[in-house]
Amino acid sequence: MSLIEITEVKKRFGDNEVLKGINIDVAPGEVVAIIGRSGSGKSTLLRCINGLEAIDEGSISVAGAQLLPDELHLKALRLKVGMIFQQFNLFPHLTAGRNVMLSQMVVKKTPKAQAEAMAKTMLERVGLGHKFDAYPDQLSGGQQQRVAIARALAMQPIALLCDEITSALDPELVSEVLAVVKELAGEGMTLMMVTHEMRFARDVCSRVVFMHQGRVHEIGPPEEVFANPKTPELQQFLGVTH
Amino acid sequence: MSLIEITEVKKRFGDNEVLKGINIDVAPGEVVAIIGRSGSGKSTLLRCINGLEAIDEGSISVAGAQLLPDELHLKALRLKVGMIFQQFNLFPHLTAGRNVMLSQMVVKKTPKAQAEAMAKTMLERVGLGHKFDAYPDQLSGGQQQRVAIARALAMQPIALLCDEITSALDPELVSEVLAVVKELAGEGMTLMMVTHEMRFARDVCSRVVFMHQGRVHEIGPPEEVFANPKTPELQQFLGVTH
Amino acid sequence: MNYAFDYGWLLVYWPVLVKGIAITLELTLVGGALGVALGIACAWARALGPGWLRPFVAAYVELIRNTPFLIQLFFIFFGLPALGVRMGELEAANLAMVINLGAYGCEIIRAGIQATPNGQFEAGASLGMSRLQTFWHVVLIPALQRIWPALSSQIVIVMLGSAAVSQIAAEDLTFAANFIQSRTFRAFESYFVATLIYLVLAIALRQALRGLGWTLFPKRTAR
Amino acid sequence: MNEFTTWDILRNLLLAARWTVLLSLVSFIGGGLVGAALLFARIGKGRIGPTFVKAYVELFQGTPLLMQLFLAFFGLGLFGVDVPAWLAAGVALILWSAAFLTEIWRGCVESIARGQWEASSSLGMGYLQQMRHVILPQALRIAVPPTVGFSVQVVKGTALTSIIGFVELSKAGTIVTNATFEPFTVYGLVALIYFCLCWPLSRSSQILERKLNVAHRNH
Amino acid sequence: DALATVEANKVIRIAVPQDFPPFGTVGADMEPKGYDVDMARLIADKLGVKLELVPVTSANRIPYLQTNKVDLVISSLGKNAEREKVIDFTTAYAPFFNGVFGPADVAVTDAAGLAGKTVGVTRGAVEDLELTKIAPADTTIKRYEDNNGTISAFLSGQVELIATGNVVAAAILERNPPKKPEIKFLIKNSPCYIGLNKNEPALRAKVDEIIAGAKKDGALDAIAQKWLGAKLPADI
Ligand SMILES: Nc1ncnc2c1ncn2[C@@H]1O[C@H](COP(=O)(O)OP(=O)(O)OP(=O)(O)O)[C@@H](O)[C@H]1O
Ligand SMILES: Nc1ncnc2c1ncn2[C@@H]1O[C@H](COP(=O)(O)OP(=O)(O)OP(=O)(O)O)[C@@H](O)[C@H]1O
Ligand SMILES: [Mg+2]
Ligand SMILES: [Mg+2]
Repeated sequence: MSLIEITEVKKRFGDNEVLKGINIDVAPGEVVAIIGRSGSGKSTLLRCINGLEAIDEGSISVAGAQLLPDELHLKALRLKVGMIFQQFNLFPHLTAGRNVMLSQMVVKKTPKAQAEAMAKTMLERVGLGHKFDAYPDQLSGGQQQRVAIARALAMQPIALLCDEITSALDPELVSEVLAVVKELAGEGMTLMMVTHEMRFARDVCSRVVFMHQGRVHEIGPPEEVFANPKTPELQQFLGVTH
Repeated sequence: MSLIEITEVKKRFGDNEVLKGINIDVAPGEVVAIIGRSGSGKSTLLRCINGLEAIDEGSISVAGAQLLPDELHLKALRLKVGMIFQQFNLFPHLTAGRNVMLSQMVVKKTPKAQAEAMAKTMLERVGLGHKFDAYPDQLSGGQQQRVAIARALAMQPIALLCDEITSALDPELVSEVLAVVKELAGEGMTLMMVTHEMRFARDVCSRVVFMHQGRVHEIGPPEEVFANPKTPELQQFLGVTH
Repeated sequence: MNYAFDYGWLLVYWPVLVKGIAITLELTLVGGALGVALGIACAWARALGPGWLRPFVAAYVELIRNTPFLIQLFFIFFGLPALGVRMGELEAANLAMVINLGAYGCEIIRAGIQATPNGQFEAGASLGMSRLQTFWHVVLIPALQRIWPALSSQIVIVMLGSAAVSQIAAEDLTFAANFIQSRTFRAFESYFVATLIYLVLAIALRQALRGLGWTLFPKRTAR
Repeated sequence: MNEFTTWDILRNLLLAARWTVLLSLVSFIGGGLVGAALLFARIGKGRIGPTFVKAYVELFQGTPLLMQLFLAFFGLGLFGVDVPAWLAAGVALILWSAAFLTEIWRGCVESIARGQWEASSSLGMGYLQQMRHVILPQALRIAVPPTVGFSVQVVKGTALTSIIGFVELSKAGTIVTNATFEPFTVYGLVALIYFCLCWPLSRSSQILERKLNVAHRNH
Repeated sequence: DALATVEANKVIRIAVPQDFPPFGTVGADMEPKGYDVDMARLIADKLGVKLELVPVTSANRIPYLQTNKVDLVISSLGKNAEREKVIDFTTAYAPFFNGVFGPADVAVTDAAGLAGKTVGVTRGAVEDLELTKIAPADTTIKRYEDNNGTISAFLSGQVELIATGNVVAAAILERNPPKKPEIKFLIKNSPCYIGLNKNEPALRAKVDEIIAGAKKDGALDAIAQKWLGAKLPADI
């Protein structure tokens, strides 16, 4: 049974059809990498799955529940699916610990002590237990991104969406974030991630989706997709990147 | 005879001595690459040569004229030495053509028609003749940097200083800028460039300067410096980079 | 309500209103143009000018921004003659508006200048331009573009504030309203009409300034 | 005729300045509350709220405060509503300040990066929760300097309440001038008192702004 | 019926000026005083009700009346046909001699002599209405917001001449300014009236009766003596 079912999803911005009928099923525990040129619709797809953009046609369901664009359904969805952004988007006025605690207390009404314990656990898990009281601007980019991951994990989602989460990082900081993601993958978390780190995609992912002009152009296990690209577009894309 | 003579130059920012006695002579037509770790003083050196920073000790002379920190001498110097920056620094409110024309008209009082003709020539030379009327934000990073080069060239300098001019560019755009620089080198322009493109330095430069902690740590032709680094610092630096 | 509104006076007094509108517009245009020019000069002096000039400009700006326009107007019109500087009420009104907008404009434009990336100054310098040339050709236009909305609002505020010049007998729109009501005792009607005209003028002025912005700054600036 | 000593002049002006201060406080605090309500209507979803607030702002920022005061006091009187002067002055000043404060604060809220909205909604927060816990705490910080700066305009704006019979600082200045024929002394003192009221406000606004910029640079 | 209301409430609200000496000004205690103020007191006394003084300016005195915030306006109002369409006037309660004043070296003897001259006046005052009627077309009339503006304009030389009440000119002279306003010619003896809302015949009759009584028993003469330094002229 699939955890995330994306069926014939279309999305337009004005006249610009950005997603032209996307079909992907993601099984529980799968780690899916989404690759493709700039503008091919990767971010838009993730944002649709998280309900940050409303879809025009098709359907998306997560753990059997249909995605509907009203506040109540959206909230239920977002409790199941966490999202991590390229720009971290930590709340600058709160410490790392408070960042992780906030949504538990506000959304789930978790008592403070419990939220704090959870925040401690999650920050430990991303290797930042000692940074509980640091403000975001006192952390490096890599540390900020790890706090963002801890923040998403604290909501105990059944899947995580990651949109180029290492692209805003200096090269030497990329690996610390990827290590955390790798660990999550190892622990069985379902992940959909847009990434430019081909090597990481090859090592960690169970499937790779190559998007091109708003469509899923190729899809398959990484060995196949990378070693044996079928379409000229993917060949060119991989050629340029490597 | 040297075109640029740098003698025992020292530069402090507060307590931080950034240049600790630099000696370099650059002959006409030479292409000098400056390499080194972040913070080793490479940018500061170039900025001192262009008079953007005043030096504390030592002397710099260009084409026989001493660098003195008053407006008149600085202007004379800057007519001889052009500078290109990592961040392009095009004037956003002017078209590419106007960017190239401005300083000729304002500084040299070149008549408009003549400045325009020169701008056309220089933009052609960097392969952007057709972008005369485009504004900077309509150009890619590589194109913007080439306009910046054209702008510097239009002042007909006898030497160009380039500070990591490809570092802010997406990888696919680096080569178009380097091609222009290579051509300039081939035409006999004197160049001093801070760069991280080791391969380019090896192929194009006549000499390589390795800076370390505010000093010239090694200097020599690229074959020697790259193939045969003498100091452990350079060995480590090259090891890290390659 | 037992009050009968009567706009019959419009038939008789419309020339007074028209003249009032003309003078309010004239004051706004002259005050706006010269005030922005003064603002630019002061902003330059405060942000980039010689050190000895800065405290003087700062004092001027603080003095103007922290006292009411009306009091400034009275000093220029009634006070300066004591020093042998006498001018008509229109000149005095214009001068007061220029000085007023100059001070506010200075602070707004200065913020725009200070938001200029340092690279722009350095690029200008490395091309051999003097500091003043760099300011004039490189820094100013993008700086103005950055703060144009704020500057536009300030110009509209100054236009509405010009209502005070009626106190020194400058025959602007508020003067017209007061004049008409002093003759007809139809205060509501004349103030109501004047208010509507001010609203139209303010909206039109804001649109005009937006249009001016589009022509002056055809291109978006980076940052 | 001239029974006023300089001390009398100053004393009367200072007594009148109490009204200036009181009116400023009322209009600033009241304007802040109304402005906050309008802010929610302005940036909320829906059609009517934003349109209404836009029109409101256009009206109050597009007409002279003098006329607003006049129409509030006498206009309502015409319709048989007997508003006392202090109420009319308070209401007009409050509505006027609210129009400006709403716009100032809207700018602050809109300057909060989109990512903050997106991150908080992807964590499951609702609109009010986002506002309360994520957006407003950040917007409030950057809103402090321009808000304090605007309070200077409020202090000066109270001068216009003389049209509806308020004897505050400016009006007292005119009255005393009429009784003494000493415009320079009187207006000089009036200007001085205004300066003493306003300058600390502008100054603290500037200092706050500088602090904030420094804080921002650390981000 | 305004009179009935006044009598029922035992209080009458009267608008008086506070920027027009000697008709209305303030003392060092900021309390209103002057001819108009005493007139208001007199009326309240005769009506046997409490007096509530409402200080007004030339810009807002009529709206105060029209919105029933006051019952009477005693604010040296002049009468003309246009104004009579909007409010009612009682009989005259005060004389107002106004004239054109200027420094000795300006030679003007009559209205025709104002040609090409600049004259300052207080907007909406009696003399504004009269001067506007009689001045030649090329006279520049500058209308200031209040009396203070007019006087300041004269003293600072912004206008050559001013048209104002003789008592006002006297007040200026008293301060011994560098520029002494001398009388050039009298415009008109235009008395002041008390204004009240239309359709209040009872109140109007009552006030008229009080004024007539005060003229007879010398109360008005006393006020005139106190503030204008002369008895009421015969024609009032
Ligand atoms: N809010 C929006 N309004 C209008 N067009 C949009 C919007 N968001 C995205 N687009 C357009 O949709 C297309 C796909 O954008 P998207 O961000 O999904 O691409 P992407 O694959 O994530 O690219 P990148 O690798 O650069 O992030 C682009 O052409 C973009 O211009
Ligand atoms: N304006 C300045 N004020 C104070 N310190 C400065 C300033 N500019 C540079 N420095 C310091 O001088 C040292 C050398 O800086 P410089 O920019 O020259 O290094 P670099 O070799 O160009 O490094 P990178 O490769 O990162 O550009 C650094 O320690 C830097 O912090
Ligand atoms: Mg994207
Ligand atoms: Mg550098």
